[in-house]
Amino acid sequence: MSTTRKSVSIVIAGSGGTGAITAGSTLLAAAARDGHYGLMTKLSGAQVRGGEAAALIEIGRSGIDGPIEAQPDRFDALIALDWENIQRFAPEIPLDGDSVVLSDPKAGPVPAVIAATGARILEVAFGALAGSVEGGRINMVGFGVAARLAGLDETAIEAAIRAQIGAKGEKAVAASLAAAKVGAEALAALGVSMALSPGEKKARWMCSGNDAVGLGALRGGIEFVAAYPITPATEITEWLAVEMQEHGGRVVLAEDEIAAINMCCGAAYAGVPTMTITSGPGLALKVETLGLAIAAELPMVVVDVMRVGPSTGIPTKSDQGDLDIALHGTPGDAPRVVLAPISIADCAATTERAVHVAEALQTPVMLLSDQSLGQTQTIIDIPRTRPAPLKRLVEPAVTGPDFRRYALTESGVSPMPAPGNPGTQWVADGLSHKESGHPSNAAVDHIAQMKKRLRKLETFDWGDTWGEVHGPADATLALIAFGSTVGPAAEAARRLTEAGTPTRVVALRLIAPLQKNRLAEALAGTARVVVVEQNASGQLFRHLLGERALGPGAESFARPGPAPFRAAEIVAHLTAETREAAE
Amino acid sequence: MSTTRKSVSIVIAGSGGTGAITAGSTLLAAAARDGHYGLMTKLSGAQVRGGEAAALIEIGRSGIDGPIEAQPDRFDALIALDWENIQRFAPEIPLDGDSVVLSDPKAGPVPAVIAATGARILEVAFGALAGSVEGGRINMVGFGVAARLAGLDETAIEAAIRAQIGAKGEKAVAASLAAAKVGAEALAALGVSMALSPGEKKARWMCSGNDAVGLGALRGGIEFVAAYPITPATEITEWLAVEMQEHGGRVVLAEDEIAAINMCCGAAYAGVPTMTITSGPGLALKVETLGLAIAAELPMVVVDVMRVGPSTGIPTKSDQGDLDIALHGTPGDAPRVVLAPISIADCAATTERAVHVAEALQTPVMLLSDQSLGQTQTIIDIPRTRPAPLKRLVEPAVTGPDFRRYALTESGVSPMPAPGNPGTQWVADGLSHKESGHPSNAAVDHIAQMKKRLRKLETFDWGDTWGEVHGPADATLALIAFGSTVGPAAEAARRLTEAGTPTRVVALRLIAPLQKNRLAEALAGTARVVVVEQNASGQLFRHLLGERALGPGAESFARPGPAPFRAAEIVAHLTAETREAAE
Amino acid sequence: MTIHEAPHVCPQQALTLKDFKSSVEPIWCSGCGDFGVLQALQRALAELGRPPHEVVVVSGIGCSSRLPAYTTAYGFHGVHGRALPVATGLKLARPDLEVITVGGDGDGYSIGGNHFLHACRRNVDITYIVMDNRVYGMTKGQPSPTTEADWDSDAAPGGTGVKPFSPLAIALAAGANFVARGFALDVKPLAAVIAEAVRHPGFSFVEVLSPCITFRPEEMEWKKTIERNAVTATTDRTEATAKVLGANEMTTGIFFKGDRGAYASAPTGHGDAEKIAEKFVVGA
Amino acid sequence: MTIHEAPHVCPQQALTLKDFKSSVEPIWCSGCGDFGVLQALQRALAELGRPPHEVVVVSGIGCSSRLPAYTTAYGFHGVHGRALPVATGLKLARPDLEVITVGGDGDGYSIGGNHFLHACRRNVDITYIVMDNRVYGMTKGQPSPTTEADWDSDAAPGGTGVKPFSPLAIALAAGANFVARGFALDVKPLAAVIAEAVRHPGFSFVEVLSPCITFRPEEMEWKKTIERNAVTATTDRTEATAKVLGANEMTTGIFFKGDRGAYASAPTGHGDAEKIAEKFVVGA
Ligand SMILES: Cc1ncc(C[n+]2csc(CCOP(=O)(O)OP(=O)(O)O)c2C)c(N)n1
Ligand SMILES: Cc1ncc(C[n+]2csc(CCOP(=O)(O)OP(=O)(O)O)c2C)c(N)n1
Ligand code: SF4
Ligand code: SF4
Ligand SMILES: [Mg+2]
Ligand SMILES: [Mg+2]
Repeated sequence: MSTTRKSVSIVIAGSGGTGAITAGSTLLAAAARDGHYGLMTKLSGAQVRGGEAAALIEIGRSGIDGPIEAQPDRFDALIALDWENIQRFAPEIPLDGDSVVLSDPKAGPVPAVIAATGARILEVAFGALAGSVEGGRINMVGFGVAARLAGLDETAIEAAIRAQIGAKGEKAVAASLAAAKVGAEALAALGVSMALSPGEKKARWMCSGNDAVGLGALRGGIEFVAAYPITPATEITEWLAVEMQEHGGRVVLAEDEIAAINMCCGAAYAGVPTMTITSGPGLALKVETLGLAIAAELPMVVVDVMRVGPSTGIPTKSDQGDLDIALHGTPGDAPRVVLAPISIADCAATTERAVHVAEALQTPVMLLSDQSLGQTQTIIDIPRTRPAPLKRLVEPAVTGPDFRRYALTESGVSPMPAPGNPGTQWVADGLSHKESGHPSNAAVDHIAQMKKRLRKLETFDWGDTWGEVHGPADATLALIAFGSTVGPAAEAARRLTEAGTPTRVVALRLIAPLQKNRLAEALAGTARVVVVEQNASGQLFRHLLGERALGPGAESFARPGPAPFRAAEIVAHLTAETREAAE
Repeated sequence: MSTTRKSVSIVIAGSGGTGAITAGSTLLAAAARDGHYGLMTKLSGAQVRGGEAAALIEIGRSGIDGPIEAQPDRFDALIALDWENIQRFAPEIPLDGDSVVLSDPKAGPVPAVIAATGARILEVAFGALAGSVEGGRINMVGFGVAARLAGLDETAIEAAIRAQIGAKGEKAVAASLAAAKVGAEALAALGVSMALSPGEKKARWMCSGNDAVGLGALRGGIEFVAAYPITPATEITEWLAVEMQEHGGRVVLAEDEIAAINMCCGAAYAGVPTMTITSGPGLALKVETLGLAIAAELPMVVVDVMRVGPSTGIPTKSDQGDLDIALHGTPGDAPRVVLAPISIADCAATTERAVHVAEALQTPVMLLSDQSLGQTQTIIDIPRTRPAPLKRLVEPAVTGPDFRRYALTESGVSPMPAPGNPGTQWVADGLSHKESGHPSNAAVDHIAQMKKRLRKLETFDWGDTWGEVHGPADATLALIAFGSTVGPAAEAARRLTEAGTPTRVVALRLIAPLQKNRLAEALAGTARVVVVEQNASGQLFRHLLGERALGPGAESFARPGPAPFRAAEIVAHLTAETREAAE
Repeated sequence: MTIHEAPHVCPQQALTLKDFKSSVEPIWCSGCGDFGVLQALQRALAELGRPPHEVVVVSGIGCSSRLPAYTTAYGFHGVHGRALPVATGLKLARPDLEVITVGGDGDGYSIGGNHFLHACRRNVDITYIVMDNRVYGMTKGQPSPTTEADWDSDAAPGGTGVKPFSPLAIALAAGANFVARGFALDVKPLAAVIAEAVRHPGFSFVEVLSPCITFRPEEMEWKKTIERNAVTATTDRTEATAKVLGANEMTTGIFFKGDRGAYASAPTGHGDAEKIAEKFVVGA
Repeated sequence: MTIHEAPHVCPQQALTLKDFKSSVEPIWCSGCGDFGVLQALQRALAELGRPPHEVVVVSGIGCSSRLPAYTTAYGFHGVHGRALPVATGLKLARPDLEVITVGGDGDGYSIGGNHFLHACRRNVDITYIVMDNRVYGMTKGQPSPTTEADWDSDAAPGGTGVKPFSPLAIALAAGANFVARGFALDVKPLAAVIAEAVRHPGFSFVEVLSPCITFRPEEMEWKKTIERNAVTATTDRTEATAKVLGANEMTTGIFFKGDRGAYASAPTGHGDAEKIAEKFVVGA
């Protein structure tokens, strides 16, 4: 237990008010400053506030495999600041005989569910140690234990404490530093270490996917946001509301989700790049107007941070069950763009791209994120490439009475001058219409406009938006995944490849319109294709089948939330001898 | 032009206020009384009221092929009461060299678009003839012309006039009889006849699909209806509101579609069979709550009478583009029942079945009708079989603290006692829940309840609900269709069979959960399978592919509204030599 | 057991608050005003004397909307903002039940505003209790339609700049038949108002000031600023509106008791559907 | 041409009604009150002097909502009931434009009721004209929230039994800054009210009694029962409410002119997103 390692996974847990999450964030911040990657998932109890909480953290891997994009299979250490309600979290904190549990005997006996894992139990007198420091809090003692366990350096620790706690004043910083120090010393006295091999110190990003979506929106040029709060998407709205204070632009808190998307319709018509932000139940309320935006050709980005459904479901947990409604949730045929970021890092660029595409194609673009991408805190490389900007076509070919807003162009994109321009007055309409925009019941007009809207999406040069392929050229197994499932699938592929089955991950970013050729290329040469996704019915799998994008032997591995996907689960599924016949 | 025929197709058209539709309805009523089947489609202009109108009618076929279930390929006769705006309707009134046009030279020259069809133009002085009768109206002259052209008998004509106009008093009846008589005489003088071979006089139904859905609802036991008006579904709500006056039960006009389905949730919870009624845009607004009803296991029937989308589209025209949203339009995985009547006659039984299934499985049932089924008036055989009633499971296994509303039974159906019963208080919840109904974030509870809800649908004995097969046992070609497309597909199959390609129609009624085995049986032996549907993207085709219910060579023939499917179009598509490769 | 009739079980003895207390532990933050509303409701129900199984408590989504599971009555925890239509359907389908609707200011006045308007107008015999904490608690602190224009939050830094509206004034304008304001921590008087609201025919609306200790801790000051029962009920809508608009917004008490008849219950019983089917028959 | 700035073209000569008349032929039944409203709006716009390309007319779905295409202004014919949020987004994104919202009683008070409430509260500088015919015309005659309780129709045989509400009272309660009632067939006075509504800052609401000749032919009698301009505007909300509740529901005129400041327009211009991106950077 004392060799250096490429990563270490640590849980810090405690009851309401203990500050386990703050301790976790500080650990992540310290790891970043010490040159490591990292990933932190927050768990909290059913109570709105003040309930028990746990920070699930993995740090390390710098200079080895790149950023950490999936929860670990197991945790090396559990730092239990106390034991209140820990059993609720137990299924999400896999421990084993190689794990250590650090707890305060004063907090009571180790719960059976934890003891049963076989983890080694070590005692740390969190309470007494915190009491030994002026203003000391047990969470910072826990932080000190964790930081020393991971072998993080002093400067990084101090910098992280200053970054996290500095706003509370020098006294609080001093107390935290002191508490961390007694924690570190107590750990040292126990003689355990899981010290990381040295990290590569360089500038990285520390953010969540929700933050990154916000940044992508601003980079893309979003100026008007209308939204109604909903977990786990609210943070994007809040991030934008705060940042737009300085940056310019506006966030309107709408009375409901329907109002929000209709406000976006108004802003889009007015000539302004616009976005609305929601999660499943809110998306359901938007689909009527989404159809209007498609029919009237109004650009906007509709962000859906997926959570466990159906209905209210489990608002704080991740799932990928909104793909169906994102693809098909409007009455009538309304072909659309559905983009999903393939990692937290990709959230910024894909959102930026979504804004460009919406503007260029004058159509709503669905951006499918999920709770796991959105709310996980991560340390990642700074994304260096950004999508090339695209603009709305506003210059009309003719003005005056012959101006036709919905002219049947070859590209399917017609000029969309904004109000204020003389001679191009037009009426946006959800009724079937002629090129002029005037309502028409005639089959010939209806079908011409339907085809035009499809043509826009089909003839657009999607470049490399479609997705990414990772893994060996000689792969025999291909895993197709999207969103937060890409991370664990990629980790599983790495392991399978190491274990002798060269495995590739095809990360789909442009889910619709599906780029079948690119997908076919990506699958070329593989003998087995498995679609991995976090929902009950295999929604991506069905979509790909429906588009005839999969061979007859393709398999589905679909499993709903709330439990996160871990690489081990995917590997186990793929290597199980008694797999049920693909069906 | 004077031999008797198995059917005759006649259009009666006129400008606002002329009464073309009344004339058409009277013709249909007379045909019914003379022993014929019939079908009448109404066309009207863009104006809300008072615009031009046309009644497109086919009558006959009694004792030959059974009821008429598709619009004819062409019309034998156009009775133009005047020419106002007829060009708007022209694409929907195919005429050819064998057609006759009966018009009044006083109404102006025959429009070019009509003349160009090559139809034979005959003159009838509608105005003068109407003027020759005290209180005579030209529409009834037109009716007289049409009735004589079809060779309907005097008694039937008189009975029809009495049935349609009787309420207006004996004077109006007398005037109509006289007007019809002068019309008939004028026709006789022209020496044309398209007299039908004698019909088999017996009791039949004359109704629309919307009426039949209303009847099915009452037969099924619906007691509470909440709806918000929307074309082309409003008539069901209005029919029920009127009939429930005597029958008992209540229709509530909700403030919007969301309120309507939530009212149904309340009624369902209260123990009462309930229904909501809408069309595409309204369905879009209901999908959030549909997810709640699925998650909380609340029985209800959700009727969607499809119209042309996306968005407001063409409200008065038919399309089958809501299948996607009906199947997939909720966030999260929410397995559901989607039923579609396969003919106007089937609307009653399938609606009744929908109520039973909803109650038995404690789940919403989507009933997908369409404008064509809903608003077409028809004369059909009286349906003789009705589905066996099924009831809600209300008797709890245990009462008191151990009562579990969502007990994990083998069938997936758990007892649902209504409020008022002591000892079984439970809370309906859209949050993921335990067997008790209490919220739970645990994966084990969430997944157990997901599986239970799926199990209900999968283990239920669907009997023959899945669909019907028509056509020869040795068919080499199978057409799969649903809703109003079944009629024209069946007619096309008859013709193809006659022409030497034995063709079968597989009419899918239970679209989800798909009964793959039954479908496979139905397709057995055929070499070619084509899915025919009235939407742009082949939604049924994609659904069947997604469920792996089709072989690799299956083809899609999808074409959106607003133009109705005609058998000739389907035959042409199937026999075209240069079909594009199936894709 | 049939699904339609409520077998009215005569309580052997008077009901108490405890008869309405369930074993489910509230997820509310300790100190949340909603505890007071829950107690007041339980007290009122006990006083009203209908046994728990004849009562249905309906809600939407929000901290406050978690209430139904905390009573022993039948309950419905629906989707966000739609409690009133659920309650409407329930009551119209089963007029024999006592239907209480509860929720928050976000649930009832933001997303649910239309149903609030129309429930007032329709005047079905249900009672609606809103736990107004002037914030979306469940989603961690965004401004609602009753939040002060200058209340600072991440979602609206510096405040929305939008004046809150008065739900009481809106209820009066839309036709509610009983309009009152209560305070969550005044449990007994609140219980009395709720009981009276339930007894009053038609749509009864009780707005309850219920502090959110977590996101609006300053609301704990309401204890001091409340003007207790400083109003007397009138039967005149115009007068009541003037009182609402004129009074301090911390004034509790019953503002209005109207005399509109409740929305009529449906004709019951089934006719013979086959008689109706005969209307389709021609040519017989 | 950029998409943001409205090149304000100074009209060479005064605008007239004709400048706002499009070549699209209305689908309205001849005799429909909405023709009068269209004319009054065109007149008002001419009087206001903004050229058609600086005006946007927004609507939902219904007979009345067909209006935008009948003017030469920019227009938005959205989905049913959502005109006000569209107008809100439009105006907030482009404060330089004149935004007029129109629709029917079904669109605005039934399905759109929540947006009506919140538009009044939010007080964005737009004008809302409702053509109230007390019926859903487009769907062929069902009762709306302003329909008399006893009006018979297939959808509600014998009437809904529900008292109509007063949209003016609701607008006042919810915070509208200008509240008036007009009559469709009094074109000139209506035009004057509309022009004043547009000039008034914040959310201005003009309820127009507009007969549906087809489904409510009896409404043609309104010509006789209208009480023309029988009210004087007040700046006091309570007084205005009393006037609305007290007055004959056929009284036209301006009831209320408030002094709330309109919802503020957004900070314009773009900061540098890369400055914000730097906040993500650690370990540098
Ligand atoms: C359709 C939908 N939109 C948004 C949400 C997210 N959401 C849950 S509760 C809530 C607001 C709750 O506020 P309030 O009703 O005042 O209740 P409180 O928590 O303050 O008691 C919101 C916006 C949701 N669950 N569903
Ligand atoms: C979501 C949705 N629900 C219902 C409809 C059907 N619909 C169209 S217009 C209308 C009512 C129109 O009434 P009103 O707004 O008063 O306008 P009017 O026709 O009377 O001018 C309805 C219910 C629709 N188009 N969309
Ligand atoms: S967040 Fe506020 S409203 Fe919600 S439980 Fe806590 S104190 Fe109550
Ligand atoms: S139906 Fe009524 S509201 Fe509609 S256009 Fe005709 S008269 Fe006007
Ligand atoms: Mg609240
Ligand atoms: Mg109307």
